[in-house]
Amino acid sequence: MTVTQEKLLEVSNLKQYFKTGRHSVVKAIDGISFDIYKGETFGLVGESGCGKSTTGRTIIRLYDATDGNVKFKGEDVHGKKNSQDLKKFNQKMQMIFQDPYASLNPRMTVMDIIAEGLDVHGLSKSPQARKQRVEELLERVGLNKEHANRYPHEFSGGQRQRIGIARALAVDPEFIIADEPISALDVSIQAQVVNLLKELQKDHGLTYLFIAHDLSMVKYISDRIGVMYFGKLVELTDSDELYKNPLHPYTKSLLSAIPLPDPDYERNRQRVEYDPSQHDTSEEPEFREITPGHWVSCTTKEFEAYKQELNKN
Amino acid sequence: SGGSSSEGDSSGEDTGSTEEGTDEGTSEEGGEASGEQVLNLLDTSQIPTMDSSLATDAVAFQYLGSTMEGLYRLGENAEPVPGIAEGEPEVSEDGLTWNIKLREDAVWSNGDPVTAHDFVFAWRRAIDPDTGSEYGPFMMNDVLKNATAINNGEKDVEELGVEAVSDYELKITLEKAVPYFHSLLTFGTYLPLNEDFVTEQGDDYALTSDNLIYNGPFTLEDWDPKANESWTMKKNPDYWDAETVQLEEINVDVVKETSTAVNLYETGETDRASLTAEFVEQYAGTEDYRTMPEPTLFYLKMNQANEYLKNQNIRKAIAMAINKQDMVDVILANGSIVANGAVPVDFTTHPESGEDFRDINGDLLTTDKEKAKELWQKGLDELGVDSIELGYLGGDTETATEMDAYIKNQLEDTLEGLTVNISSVPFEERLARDEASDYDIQNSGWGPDYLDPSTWLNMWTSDSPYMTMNYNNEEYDKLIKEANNELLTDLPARYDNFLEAEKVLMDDAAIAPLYQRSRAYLWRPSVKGVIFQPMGADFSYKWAYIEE
Amino acid sequence: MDKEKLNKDLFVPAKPDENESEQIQRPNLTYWQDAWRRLKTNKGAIFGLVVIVLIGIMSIIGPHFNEDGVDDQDLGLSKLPPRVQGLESIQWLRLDGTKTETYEAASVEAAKERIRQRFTQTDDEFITYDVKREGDGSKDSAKVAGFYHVYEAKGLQDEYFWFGTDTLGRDLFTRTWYGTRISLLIAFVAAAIDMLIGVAYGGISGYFGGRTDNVMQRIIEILVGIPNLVVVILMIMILDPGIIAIIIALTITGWTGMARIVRGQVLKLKGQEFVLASRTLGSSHPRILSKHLIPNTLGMIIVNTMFTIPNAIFFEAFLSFIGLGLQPPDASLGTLINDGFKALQINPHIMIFPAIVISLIMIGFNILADGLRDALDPKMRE
Amino acid sequence: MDKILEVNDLHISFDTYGGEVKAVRGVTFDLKKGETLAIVGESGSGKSVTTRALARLIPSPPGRIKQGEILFDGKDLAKLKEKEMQQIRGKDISTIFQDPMTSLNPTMKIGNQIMEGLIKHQKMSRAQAKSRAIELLELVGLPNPTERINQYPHQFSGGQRQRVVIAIALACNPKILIADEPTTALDVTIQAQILELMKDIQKKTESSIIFITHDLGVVANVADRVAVMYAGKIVEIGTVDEIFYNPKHPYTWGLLGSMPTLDNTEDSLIAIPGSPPDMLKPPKGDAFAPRNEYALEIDKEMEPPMFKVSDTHYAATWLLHEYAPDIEPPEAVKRRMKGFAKTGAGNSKEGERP
Amino acid sequence: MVRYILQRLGYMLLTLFLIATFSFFLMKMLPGSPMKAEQKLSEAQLEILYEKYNLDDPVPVQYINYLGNLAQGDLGVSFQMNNQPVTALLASRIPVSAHLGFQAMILGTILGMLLGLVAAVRNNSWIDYTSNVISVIGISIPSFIFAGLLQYFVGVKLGLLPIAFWEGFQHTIMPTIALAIFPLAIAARFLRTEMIEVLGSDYIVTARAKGVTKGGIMFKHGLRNALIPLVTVMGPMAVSLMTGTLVIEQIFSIPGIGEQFVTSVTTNDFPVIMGTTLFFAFFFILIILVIDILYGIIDPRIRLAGGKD
Ligand SMILES: Nc1ncnc2c1ncn2[C@@H]1O[C@H](COP(=O)(O)OP(=O)(O)OP(=O)(O)O)[C@@H](O)[C@H]1O
Ligand SMILES: Nc1ncnc2c1ncn2[C@@H]1O[C@H](COP(=O)(O)OP(=O)(O)OP(=O)(O)O)[C@@H](O)[C@H]1O
Ligand SMILES: [Mg+2]
Ligand SMILES: [Mg+2]
Repeated sequence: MTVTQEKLLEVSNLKQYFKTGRHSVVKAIDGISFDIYKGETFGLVGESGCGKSTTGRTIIRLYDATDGNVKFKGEDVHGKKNSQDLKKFNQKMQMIFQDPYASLNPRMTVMDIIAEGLDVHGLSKSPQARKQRVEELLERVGLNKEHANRYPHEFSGGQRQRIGIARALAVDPEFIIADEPISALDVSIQAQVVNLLKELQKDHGLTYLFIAHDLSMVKYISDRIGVMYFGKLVELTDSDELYKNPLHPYTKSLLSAIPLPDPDYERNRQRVEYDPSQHDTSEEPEFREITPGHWVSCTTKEFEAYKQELNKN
Repeated sequence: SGGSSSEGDSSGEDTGSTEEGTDEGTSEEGGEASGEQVLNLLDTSQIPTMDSSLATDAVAFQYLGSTMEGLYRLGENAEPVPGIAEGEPEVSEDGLTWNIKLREDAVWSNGDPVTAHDFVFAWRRAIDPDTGSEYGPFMMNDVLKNATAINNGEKDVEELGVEAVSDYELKITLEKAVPYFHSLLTFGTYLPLNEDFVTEQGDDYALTSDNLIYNGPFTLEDWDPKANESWTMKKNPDYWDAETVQLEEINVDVVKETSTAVNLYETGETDRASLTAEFVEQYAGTEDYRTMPEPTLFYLKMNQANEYLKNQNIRKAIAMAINKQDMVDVILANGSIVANGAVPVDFTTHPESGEDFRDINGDLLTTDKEKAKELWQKGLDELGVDSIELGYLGGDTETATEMDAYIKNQLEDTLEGLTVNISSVPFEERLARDEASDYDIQNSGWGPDYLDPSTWLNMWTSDSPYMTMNYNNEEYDKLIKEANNELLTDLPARYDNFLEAEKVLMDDAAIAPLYQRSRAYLWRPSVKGVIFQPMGADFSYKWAYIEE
Repeated sequence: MDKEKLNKDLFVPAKPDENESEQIQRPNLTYWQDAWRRLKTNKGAIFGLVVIVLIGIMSIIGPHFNEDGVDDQDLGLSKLPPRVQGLESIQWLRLDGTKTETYEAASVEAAKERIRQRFTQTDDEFITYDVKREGDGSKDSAKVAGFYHVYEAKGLQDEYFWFGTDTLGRDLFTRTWYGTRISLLIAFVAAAIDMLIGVAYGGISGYFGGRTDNVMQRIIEILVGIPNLVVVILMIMILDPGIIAIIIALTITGWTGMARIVRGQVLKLKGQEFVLASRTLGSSHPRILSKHLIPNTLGMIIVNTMFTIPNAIFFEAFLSFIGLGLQPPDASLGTLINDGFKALQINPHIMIFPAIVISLIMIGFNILADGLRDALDPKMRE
Repeated sequence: MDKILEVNDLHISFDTYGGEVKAVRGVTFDLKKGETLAIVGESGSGKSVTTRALARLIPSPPGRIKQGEILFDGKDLAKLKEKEMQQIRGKDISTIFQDPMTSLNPTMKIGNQIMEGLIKHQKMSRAQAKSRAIELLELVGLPNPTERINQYPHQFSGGQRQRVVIAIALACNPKILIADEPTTALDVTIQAQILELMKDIQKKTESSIIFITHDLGVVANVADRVAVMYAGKIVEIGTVDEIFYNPKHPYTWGLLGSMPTLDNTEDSLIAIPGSPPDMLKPPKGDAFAPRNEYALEIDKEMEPPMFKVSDTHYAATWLLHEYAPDIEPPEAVKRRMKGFAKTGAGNSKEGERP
Repeated sequence: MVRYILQRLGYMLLTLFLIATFSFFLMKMLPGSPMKAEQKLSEAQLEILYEKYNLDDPVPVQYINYLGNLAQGDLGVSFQMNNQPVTALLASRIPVSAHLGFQAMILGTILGMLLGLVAAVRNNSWIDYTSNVISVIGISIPSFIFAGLLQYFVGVKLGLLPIAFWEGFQHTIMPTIALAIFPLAIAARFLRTEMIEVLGSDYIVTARAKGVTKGGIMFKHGLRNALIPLVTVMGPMAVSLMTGTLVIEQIFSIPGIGEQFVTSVTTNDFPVIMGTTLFFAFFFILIILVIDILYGIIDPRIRLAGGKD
């Protein structure tokens, strides 16, 4: 994996609030900042509903950000207005959706689904070229060209997710947001998809934002991981570091809850419960770097405590 | 409708009277009334108004006629018989001044006597432009002195040619010696109104039966047109001629659908149902079936602004090409008769010979397909064309679509090279097109407003407001003008002028007469003495009774 | 199981099979071609289609089955009952060219008299009687059915009017099929308007939502609020009555129901992930609407069209009734039914045949629609 | 332990336009009192259908139990009348369904949904049922139960909904609780809470649980015994240790291999290639053969019978036949089998199931 | 909620105002005049009448006057029924139509729903097919034919029910049945389709797993969830049924608003046309609002105050 220090995506102080009633607002993401470097896989974990998908969707402009900004290759994503620029941007950044079935139009053939990006951007010169390109993509994701004439419901979950991946790849993106691409899949199939993603990254130098709540998978695929809790980023570091030295209590709780396929381990597992009230409430927590590359949301007091904790190990 | 008396078919026990006609009852005047004297009737529409100044249509005049009494009322054979008037009017020699004595025993249902002032008030009200009456000016302009000027706002209503010489004597001054004024006096617009009552009611006058008083054979009850579609007439005990009236009660319901009416008749809930052609087949052979001829004519108007219709031969060919006999027998099937002139049968008679207008002039424009073809060819040659396309503005009767389809077919079949394009449009649109002379051929009809040939013939003069078909014949105009002016006092000569005018009209084939309408009814055979009237109200129940 | 019987040679690693069994070769079809293929395999839908096509064909060739034209009148042949060669002997079908009437009266003779009155007024040469109940003299105790052999009475032994004739003596068989032609045309026009205007309007309203939606919905309310009748009469001033006027009248408000339904569906669908996916690909709004949203509302669209069609057919009849519709002697199923209704009790044949045809059309359309809905849904494959 | 449920040679088919879908093709297992049996297997392998059949909840048509018996309390559930079955459902056999998002009635207050069963089976009054419902919600760890029973499902998060579903299933203290992937939709923290809860309740009420999942981590956590299903059949069944530390069926190997571990290194995961067979036309021989890299020629010809590995451990693969070549499980699986020695289960190749 | 309704009512006023405006100007373009004896009157006489009824003012002036009167709740007086106030006319005619329409709606909906339910539960059985045939016939045969047949057979032949008029409950039975056929057909068809889908959903299985009986499944769990599409189509239908139907009112001689309205249009009775139009529009918009509120009641997921759409 070639991780350069070139920043591909810079997210700073991003906020996304949803109005749910006249006076009620859901702060789905509430001021998060992180960078993604070219060629890496950035994992985003957290419990259900903490704002992971919203983050992904806001980055790709499915939502207009309430505040903050997103820079892709130095350009502000949300500032763009004209449709030509937008199209170009849409070509470079792509998304793979959480639920592979829901993300495929049930009334389109796989051929048309995958070729949609080609059609939109006028990337294929002729129907033959289009067909050829689709078949190539199908093979690339491990399906075969006979599948092009079928409909989404005729595929297994893993195959569906491959179609979703092929669709994203069709426009030759540089950056892919994978929003829980495997949660809806069977274990044996999860492996297929994860292997495929890794392979593609190797071959095409892709950059991923990989969203999931299954930590073992995230750990396996990511270079760095951000942990979200209630719309905020609480910890961010290398994936190995995160597992070795989790600092934020929520991260610890999350790690302790991962079930492992080992009955012995499971019999003896101790789960750590996270209690948000355990935090020092004397001041607003800030995102601080404990050791190089290891960031945690904490107050000054906690900051010191975390530092000590790290030093102990 | 409760309390119906008639039960089931009374076949068998009834006398097998052969001639079932309109005036059957009156021929045995004062016949035996037996059984409950309740009549259950249907009408096809709500009474739009019971204000005699505002009334415009047959339904309103029907119930005004039954509940109110004017100076005269139409009796048997459409002869005016005295109502509030006591005897015949005294007419001055020049025919311009009419003096009428009123009976002193007539009262309103609130007890007030009916006086000459009531007539003066009513007639002034009808012609007053502030009343907004439509029939007031229509019936009075050029008839009553100063009526036109008053209606135009040029003179005061007090100047109208009517005054109460005393409570029971009325003096009427006419603009012209209108020979049919006597029959006009039977018309609803000329009914009296009780000034005190009308003023007291103000805007509410005649909105419901509670806001009305009566001086006629019956009183009206439970009438509220905005809420109900039924009402009742009760015998008026205060009516001056209450002795003659035998019916105790007449219940009326509005039923527009013929099949519903027939069903109600079948179950005995009504004593009368009017029939459309579809039902005639079923009932024609029964003793309940009766037809009532009306003096209503239907004809084709041919617009001479059209270059083809300007040609007399073409018009004549069209008028002769339609098999009218088949049309009345099969399509209408209700007793309607073929019309071959511009004035209906049994409408007016010659003042001297007493002969019917129609009998004197005979058939003027009859079906003759061979002749029609010949004339058509001649017309085409004169025009130098071999085919003609004409628009046809459809009629508005219930059988209109069938009728129009038939006429189109007949014309196209008989007259080679003719194409007829029907456009059937809603009534209002048809009127608009008529007024704008925006048609080639139009199927149209006319009912009389008074008993005089002029009601049929005035409208075809070139300066008539009804002349929308651009017909212009000086001779015709002259004949009619004479009849309406210098000949007003020489009635036989005047009548001859009308006869002559009709001949001119028919010879020009200005219009193509089609048929004279009849209506088909189911009448309970036990109901007798109902008089059919050719104008204004359709029926008079004053002399009706039930004989079980 | 007896292990001795097992062939030891088979216990070797299997050679990998190259052509996996799951790969079923399938022709290269677009969605629409595929839908058509699926439709063809649906027996019900094909039956519906056949019914409609047959009726469609009959509407073209039916009027030419005999020499009688649409407007060939002969008042001498007025209101003849239906008569079909070969079916005359089947009593209950009542296609034997007789008119029938049953009367109850005090005695059989009185009932017969009543029947005579009804048909001929005088003689009973062409009437046959079927005494259902002998009377005992009391009211309505006897019941007699009379059959009047109209064709014989009129000397038309060799004539056969399959559906009978109307008042003007026109052949109803010819007119029914001719009317079918016009009603089918109106049905298709109504469906087309629904599809074009209703779907587009509803789609746009639902898709853009917010203020656009609010305004567009209010416009619909206004359109529905203004009385149709006023608008329709106004149109006669501008246009001459006829098919064009009917189509315009249908166009004015016919589509609002569809628009509301499509809007509802689109509101539901537009947040679905496949729509978001298309947006992330940079698809334009028209593309998302036409490729994603509308195809997924087709089921509802079809169901709704099923209600639009009869409504349109009878709306036309209503227009004709008030004078804006077809001009005589043209006819549609709606006007034929309207006319026939007036004579329902006396000459039921005038209404019955058009009513049967319209019901057949509707049944055909309904089964076809159900089939179409299935066919358009790829999940229903197989 | 007493057997509370015995399933013998169960066959279930669906009649579809395309033909007969043989969803379950001869499943045999038993369930003992107080134990947890986990059923694992790929999507579409027939886990849900099998368990739904136990409560006779197969939609019919198109589904039908073709063959086999389900013995519960001396009664064959497969042959019971619908009315009698209604008495057993919810009371003796409760089910938690796969998808919490859709298995609650969206237009009914959740309180009523819980109370329904109580009123029917426990003959409680509404008031009693209500207080019991509140109690149950408390039990499944839902805060503010008194208020929340008056809310509708959409006002609950996925995890909360799943807890409600569990509360409904537990309402009548069922003898058998069937939990069909109750935690798949949840994140790990909530999943862990729910698993603990279920274990607690089981301890208290001595009920038996059939737990369906394809997450082997969860299986390791909850199960006493494990059945592995593939293409409508049980291909391996045994105690949890036997399955994890001494798996015999190549499909089980595949499953175990595809799970990443936290200490995983760079090498890619072992995915099972291909996809499961079409149940419309199940292949001749071993259904898993086309995806099995260890397949033998005989797999293409003949279905393997159940071979006995130990008294509690059976597997249906020809690899266990004496003629079969010795084949080692893949490395990743072996790594997991490290703990095997501790359990001391025998590694026997002989002995078909009697 | 209250706020939302107020907001909607605000829109409603705006919409009504627009409808009044458009209708007014369109109506003024209708051919002919409201004078009944128009054909017989001369131009000069017509002008006098126009002046009397303020019909000679420029249309915008008439419009302003109309709005002024409208704001005071004065709808003017009828031309056709001389001087009868339109408000009183509507007040006495509408309840009749509404009563009939309501009864038909209830009858049609309930029977239709039963039919649809049974058909859904016995999917693909003879009951299902029968239900489908009834639906198709119900939508393809116009109600006046049923009315005619009912009147003839039930009223005349069997003498069971009164043939016409509006004089008590008995009189309402036949028109109600005739009118109910169409909503019945629609309700049956929509409910069947939706119910089949609902019965296949997971929460129905959950309910069965609890041991809920068949009836409980259908009525307590199934019905409510299948109601949304039904409400969507039945709402506007309720409006058209309850605002009077020309043919049924005509056949059964019922003094309702439907027939009155057609008469008013064909006779250019402007005040009645306007009054009826406004009432109809008001009712329609109101029903749409009610439907939207009902959505929220039937399905708690559909929030009323939805900010965005
Ligand atoms: N369009 C929206 N309107 C209102 N609230 C929303 C909207 N989208 C998301 N939310 C809310 O924002 C929060 C974050 O949602 P999001 O989908 O980002 O969570 P997530 O972390 O992706 O969870 P999961 O793991 O379940 O996918 C949730 O509370 C959700 O209810
Ligand atoms: N109603 C049905 N009609 C036709 N086939 C069905 C039906 N229900 C289930 N099946 C088939 O039965 C088979 C087994 O399905 P089942 O739901 O038991 O799988 P599962 O093991 O529970 O999978 P998952 O892990 O996805 O829940 C599948 O092939 C499925 O297609
Ligand atoms: Mg998400
Ligand atoms: Mg399952």
